[in-house]
Amino acid sequence: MSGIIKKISMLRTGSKLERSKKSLRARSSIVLRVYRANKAIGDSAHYDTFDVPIQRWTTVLDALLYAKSYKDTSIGIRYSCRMASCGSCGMKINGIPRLACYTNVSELESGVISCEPLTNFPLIRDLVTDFHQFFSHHKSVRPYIINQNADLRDRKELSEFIQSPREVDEYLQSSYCIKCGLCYSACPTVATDTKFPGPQALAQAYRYSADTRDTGSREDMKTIDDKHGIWRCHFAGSCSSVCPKGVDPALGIQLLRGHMMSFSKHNKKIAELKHHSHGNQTT
Amino acid sequence: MRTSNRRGLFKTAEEDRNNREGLKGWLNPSRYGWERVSYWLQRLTGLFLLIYFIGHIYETSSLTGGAGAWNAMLQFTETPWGHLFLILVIGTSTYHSTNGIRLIFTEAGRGLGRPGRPDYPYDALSLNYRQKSGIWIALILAAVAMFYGGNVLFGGD
Amino acid sequence: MLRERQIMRIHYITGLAALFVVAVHILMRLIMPFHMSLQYSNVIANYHNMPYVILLESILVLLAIHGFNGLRIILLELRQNRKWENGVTISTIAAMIAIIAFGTRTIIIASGLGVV
Amino acid sequence: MVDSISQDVLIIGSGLAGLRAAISSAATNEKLEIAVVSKVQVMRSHSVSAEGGTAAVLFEEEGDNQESHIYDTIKGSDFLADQDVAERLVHDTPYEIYQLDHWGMPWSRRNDGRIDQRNFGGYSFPRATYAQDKVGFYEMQTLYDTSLRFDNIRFYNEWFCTSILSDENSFQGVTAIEMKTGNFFKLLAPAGIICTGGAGRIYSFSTYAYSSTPDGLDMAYRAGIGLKDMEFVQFHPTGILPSGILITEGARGEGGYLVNSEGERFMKKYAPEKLELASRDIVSRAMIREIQQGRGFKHESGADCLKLDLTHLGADRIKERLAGIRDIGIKFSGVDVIDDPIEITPVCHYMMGGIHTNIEGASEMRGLWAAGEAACNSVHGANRLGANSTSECLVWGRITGENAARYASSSKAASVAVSPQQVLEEEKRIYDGIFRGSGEVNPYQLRRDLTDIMDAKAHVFRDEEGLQEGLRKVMALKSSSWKHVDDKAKEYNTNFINVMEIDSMLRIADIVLMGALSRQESRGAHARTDYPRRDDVNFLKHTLAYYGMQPKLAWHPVTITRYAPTERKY
Ligand SMILES: Cc1cc2nc3c(=O)[nH]c(=O)nc-3n(C[C@H](O)[C@H](O)[C@H](O)COP(=O)(O)OP(=O)(O)OC[C@H]3O[C@@H](n4cnc5c(N)ncnc54)[C@H](O)[C@@H]3O)c2cc1C
Ligand code: HEM
Ligand code: SF4
Ligand code: F3S
Ligand code: FES
Repeated sequence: MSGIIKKISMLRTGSKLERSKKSLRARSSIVLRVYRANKAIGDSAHYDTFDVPIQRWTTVLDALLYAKSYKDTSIGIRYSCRMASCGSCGMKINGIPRLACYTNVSELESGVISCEPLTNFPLIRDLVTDFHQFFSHHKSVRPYIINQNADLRDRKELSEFIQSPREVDEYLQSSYCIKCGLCYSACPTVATDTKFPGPQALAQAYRYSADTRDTGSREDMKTIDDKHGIWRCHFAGSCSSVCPKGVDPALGIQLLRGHMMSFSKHNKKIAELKHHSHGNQTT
Repeated sequence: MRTSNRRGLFKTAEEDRNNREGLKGWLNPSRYGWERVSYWLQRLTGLFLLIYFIGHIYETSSLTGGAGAWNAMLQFTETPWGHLFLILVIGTSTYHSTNGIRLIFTEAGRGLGRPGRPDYPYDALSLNYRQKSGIWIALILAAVAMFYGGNVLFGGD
Repeated sequence: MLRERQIMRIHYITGLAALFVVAVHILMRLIMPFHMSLQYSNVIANYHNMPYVILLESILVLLAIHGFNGLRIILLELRQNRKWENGVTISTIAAMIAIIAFGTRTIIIASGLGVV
Repeated sequence: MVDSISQDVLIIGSGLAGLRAAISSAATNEKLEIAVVSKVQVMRSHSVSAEGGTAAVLFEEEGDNQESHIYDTIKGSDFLADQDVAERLVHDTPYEIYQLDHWGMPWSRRNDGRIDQRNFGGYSFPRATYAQDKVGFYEMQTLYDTSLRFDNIRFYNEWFCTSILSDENSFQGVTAIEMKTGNFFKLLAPAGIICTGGAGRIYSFSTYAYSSTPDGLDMAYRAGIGLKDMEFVQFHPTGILPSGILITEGARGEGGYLVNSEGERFMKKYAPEKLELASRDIVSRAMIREIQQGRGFKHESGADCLKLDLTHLGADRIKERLAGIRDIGIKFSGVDVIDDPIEITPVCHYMMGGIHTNIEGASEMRGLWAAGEAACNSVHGANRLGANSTSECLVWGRITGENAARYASSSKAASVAVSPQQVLEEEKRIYDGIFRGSGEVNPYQLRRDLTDIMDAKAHVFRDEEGLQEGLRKVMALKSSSWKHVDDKAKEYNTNFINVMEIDSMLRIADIVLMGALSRQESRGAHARTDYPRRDDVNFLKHTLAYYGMQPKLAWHPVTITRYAPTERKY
């Protein structure tokens, strides 16, 4: 059944692609509507508009950088990889949080594209927001392997954990997260609750908890089982619907919560260590 | 720590809230699909039912005042507006309970599927057809219940 | 103090249990024509039926817990500082107790139990 | 007065090398304060884009051995690698792979639960350890998350370093701008590690992130430290058009074909044995030849290209092992690689050269190390093998991290003294010279011109005439009036940062062109049409460039331990 669903959705994207090819023949430029404000100097918010020429492959990031290079060099924007793997360029495009580099201008199918900073992040300037709180939420869920045998210190011996591909699949999806913050910006709880760790952090709590190399527990943690913790997710699903990497934080959160409620069985297997002795190791 | 702020009941650190979407964020359910609508409705219906519940307790408290008081109270509710209100109660409680049952399952990690390797275009597993149909069923049941309730209330005796 | 996970377990269980008892409560409205079910004498008669009184009391308790906990959740998400959080917790618990007390009073008086 | 912040170890750059160095420094001595300074937020560094794999010898019981990895690396380098360094790389990487496994790296697994490996160009055994096709991303995530366990690591996110502060050739710290506020700081520490990555953005058509500009290299260069082998720029055979985004070599490792417009797997003419899996310089040259001989395709954008065919691999294998590639194809090229071949062409991908360091990662300045792509410890010589770079970042990240921490804990590093004069000069350079500069030439247009010149003149094939012309043009650009910043705000001024980056690009581009001009032979990635042969008599040596009005060139010998140079065949 889910196979069929998948096929249908594939078709949908396919047809979207087709459509955009068509509509593009008609359009050779678009209007960018860019949010401008500099918080520190009390500059009041306004929008600037720029005419930008586009081609079939132009992404919103391309368009913004064109405007920055040739129209107004002072646009504040954060970007780096331009291939949807660094997580820098999250912003609200036509009202929805997206990665600028992963959003093709043509797929938006509109002649005016509005770019605004991500909500739920303190504004620094123009499209640039402050990720400090977001990162500290991430840190607060202990996003790392906790295991006596997996030593923190560099120990000069060789050993690997044995983990089957199936066991990898349990957490692999959640580890796609590029920390772009789109989910954090979309979540209705985060919109008002500053102490709620947010979908990204909670999904990472799930990711490390589901890893067979991890023996620690995050379920009793103050940040997770707390009045502002994991229970403040109401499965609004917006996080998963905006995530550009298919992390599906909503899924991770519900699964972790299921374990915590002990409504679902959770006998976690712990991976065993296999020691190796290679020949001429110099370290 | 960043949130240690004791300035008052209604104020928190300016920095924390700068650019937060705030109440407007959750009051607008239109941008992110059906799950967001369901969340919004669950909340609104929950609150609405709480208000009704309090009202209902108050309403029944007139029983203690004898038949006169009770009938006076009935007078007050047995109006077309009162009936409309009751129909709304029927609908919201049906929706809230049905969707609530779905949420109890999902929030215990059931009915979402197993995590796996997502493929482009990364349709989220947790937003699957089972969940969407759950929402639809809750909405349809609510409509049916309201229709039935309307029949009973307005259909005459 | 209860851990949040225990609170949420209570929230879910009270929700489910309430569904059951409310269903019975409403069915009682439907065994006779709706309007008749609301006549004073009929209502008072109901209140003199002991199992029904227990049913009513449990609806009262379950929904008060579920409903006010729901309200607590919503309010907690609005502001985050010690005062507000404590204020919300205390006032929702107080409201919960008040509603239960008030409703119980009605039940006791209407069922004539108070007189005995 | 410029505010100053004191730390014990300064790590500049938060890519793979920087994060690995931070962890090893922090673990070496828990009392040290380690600062990671980066112009991007920590895990946004370019390293997240690495796709294909990390080379290591893991399956000796199944026939692999370290000797073979060492030889493959040296052969791949066209014998310009320092052989002791290559040995060290090979010996140390298995440990790094397992260490990452302990820290949570989601390596792809074999059915028996062990870490899997795949085939990669130039190797005689499948030894690219992979995690789907997002290796660099997962490595970065693993290192970043692990670094959060250490209380003695401090992150300075979005701090742009502008210069090195030193005292009688010993490292004292750096100057940096905190981008959020625009404030200028001195960051002082007795020990520093430069991990600022590659500089591939000096080319227009490039796989690199926009942040991969040579400001780190330039910083060292201006401080009088030598840059080594800068003329060796690797061109990766498969970049998509028009963005230059990479299709990993893993796609060919998994069995993909390169085809020309006649539908022919042309690599059999150029590397009969290894075909598509010959080393990158060879494949890229073959591709350019095919295009020159009229067997290429024309991309919509007008560029010449060839095609990479993965259709015969089947949807399952692609989705399992090359999911990211498929995503990139659909999203950035409009092609689903499951159904259709994808248009690709050689693209600037890696800089073999960098800050001159020894086998320990130490630079010529006391107290300063360099690691990762920014460093040139000569492990890759004239051509890097795929998957050897992430290995290098990990191995030398660890080595330099330990060395710097030991140095910072020792008495040798006791005093930190910076003459105010140095800071003043730097302030003058960036604020008077750049921020308050004026002129009509749009710096962004100048950047475009510069990178186009590099694409045209210092590409896969080079010759005297082209290089000379390139130099002349770069000179002309330099002297035009472009050094000005229109955005006058202090806060998050990316315009200012961009112009400083462009300033460094001009200097480094110069060095690449000069080095290429003076190396009158063809070796590895450096192919001169006017000197088509390798010349071991005159050029079996490294190029060094030192700061001056014009870069001053010098030479450095190659360390050869076991393998005498022979002709390369794949
Ligand atoms: C698309 C692509 C795919 C690749 N795939 C592979 C592969 O499969 N296998 C492999 O082995 N290698 C691969 N490589 C090569 C490898 O990824 C890089 O060589 C390696 O990641 C470089 O890491 P690094 O730590 O040296 O630098 P980077 O990751 O580039 O980090 C540089 C850091 O320096 C910081 N920085 C720079 N300048 C300043 C400044 N002035 N002030 C402050 N901070 C500064 C940046 O912010 C950044 O944090 C690939 C490269 C590319 C481009
Ligand atoms: C009868 C069956 C009911 C069931 C199964 C049920 C179930 C639920 C569930 C599962 C939630 C949690 C939603 C979440 O965590 O996001 C919830 C929330 C809530 N419920 Fe109920 N409920 C029921 C009846 C009621 C009634 C009658 C009231 C009114 C008194 C009520 C008031 C609330 C409130 C105020 C909330 C909070 C909304 C929120 O958290 O978003 N519920 N309910
Ligand atoms: S979960 Fe998805 S949307 Fe959220 S930060 Fe990670 S990648 Fe971005
Ligand atoms: S949007 Fe928020 S409420 Fe939960 S499902 Fe996602 S975290
Ligand atoms: S620029 Fe890296 S995710 Fe968009």
